[in-house]
Amino acid sequence: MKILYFAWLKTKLQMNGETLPWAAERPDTDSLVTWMQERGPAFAEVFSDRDVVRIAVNQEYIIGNTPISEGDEIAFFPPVTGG
Amino acid sequence: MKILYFAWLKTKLQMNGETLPWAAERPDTDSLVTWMQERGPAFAEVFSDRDVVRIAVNQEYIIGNTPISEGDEIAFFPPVTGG
Amino acid sequence: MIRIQQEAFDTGAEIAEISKGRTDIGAIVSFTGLVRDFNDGRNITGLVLEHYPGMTERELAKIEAEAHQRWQLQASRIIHRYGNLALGEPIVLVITASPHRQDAFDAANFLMDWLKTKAPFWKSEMTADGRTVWVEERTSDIDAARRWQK
Amino acid sequence: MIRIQQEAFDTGAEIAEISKGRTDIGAIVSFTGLVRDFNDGRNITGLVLEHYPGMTERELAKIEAEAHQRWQLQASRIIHRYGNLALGEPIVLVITASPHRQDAFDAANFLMDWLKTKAPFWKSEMTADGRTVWVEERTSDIDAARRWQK
Repeated sequence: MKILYFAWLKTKLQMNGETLPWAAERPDTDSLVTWMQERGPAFAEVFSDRDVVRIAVNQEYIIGNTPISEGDEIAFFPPVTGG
Repeated sequence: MKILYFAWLKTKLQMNGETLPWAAERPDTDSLVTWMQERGPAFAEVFSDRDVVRIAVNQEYIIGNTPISEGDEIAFFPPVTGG
Repeated sequence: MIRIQQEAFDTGAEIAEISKGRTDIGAIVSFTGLVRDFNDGRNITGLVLEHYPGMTERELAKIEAEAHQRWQLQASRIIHRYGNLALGEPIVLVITASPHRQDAFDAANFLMDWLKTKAPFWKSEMTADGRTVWVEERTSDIDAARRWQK
Repeated sequence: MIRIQQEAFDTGAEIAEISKGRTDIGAIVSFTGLVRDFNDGRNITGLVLEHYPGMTERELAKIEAEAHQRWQLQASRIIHRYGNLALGEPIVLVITASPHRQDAFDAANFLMDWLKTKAPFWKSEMTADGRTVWVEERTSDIDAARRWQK
């Protein structure tokens, strides 16, 4: 799975993204976020407030828990501020 | 008094405007309109429907009857259609 | 700023001029009205716009001042043409500049609605069959202007 | 039409292009968003805009399609920049063309409101004291976008 981070998530995690293998312990976006929260201090901080982290799966916003599979592109980012 | 006609009033009356002396029998806009209505067939037609004739005195819209005096500029025109 | 003129104008040049050398403007909205070939079921070949010189300037100045009172505007521009206008040519231009996007949008919308019902311009259309038809007032324009009554 | 680009754009040229050679357009509304020197109480010296390539195009295309479904539009254009932007430079451009003025106004207003809350762009501001600050979401933008919910 391709993971992407944008804006201050990227700054705080000090990476644009990473490749993660699909794993049975994180079959959907909710479990992936929980896994992220337990990954270390920087991740814990970034993912501490679920309300400020938006998620897109394959470049589409998701609302609620969504299954993920190998080959998906999963992006985490704060509320958008363009325009 | 300077009298001005615009748009289809001008076309129907075949003039841009005229100069009328102030007269005691038409001391305000209402009496001026009544006087116009009795002036001949073209005027009678143009001023027959008071609702479609707008009046400006000295380049300001007037609502309701307004006194007029020598030196005033009185304009008659249909609802505006610019923009 | 108000301009009443016979010659065509360039929307882009007017927008560029309003923001030139400034870094305090956040939003610019422009409205350009054009002569179109079809109106109220008639094929049009051109327009003639008549106006009331003197009163036009006064009314547009009042409308512009009202917009500056209602919204936070840093600049505005109203340009309206008169005379003979060919198909596709611009008739009217309204530009508003503001630190806030909704102020710029609302003020431009308001300026057009008030201008449509208050500025002393009259359109006549040349129709495809060679007639000249005075354009009639639209109820929708009156309703649009009424929205802004306080 | 959608464009996402690093280089500046010319609002006037884009407006001219939309109506070029056409005589069926009655109204063109444009919105230009500019980098301004002051925001939320901070003095700004410039902006950096980050975006999500791929998703940005998809979201803007959806937003544009939605506008064409809701209003009678003959043409539209959305241009959004990314990268480093200097004070006074344009950030975003929305243009709508319609036979009817209110359709052009409403569609442009809608496009900006939805773009503000849906298009994956993130602004960071360079402040006068040398810091880089990620811009925070505005409640007013969320409320503005909510107006258009059916």
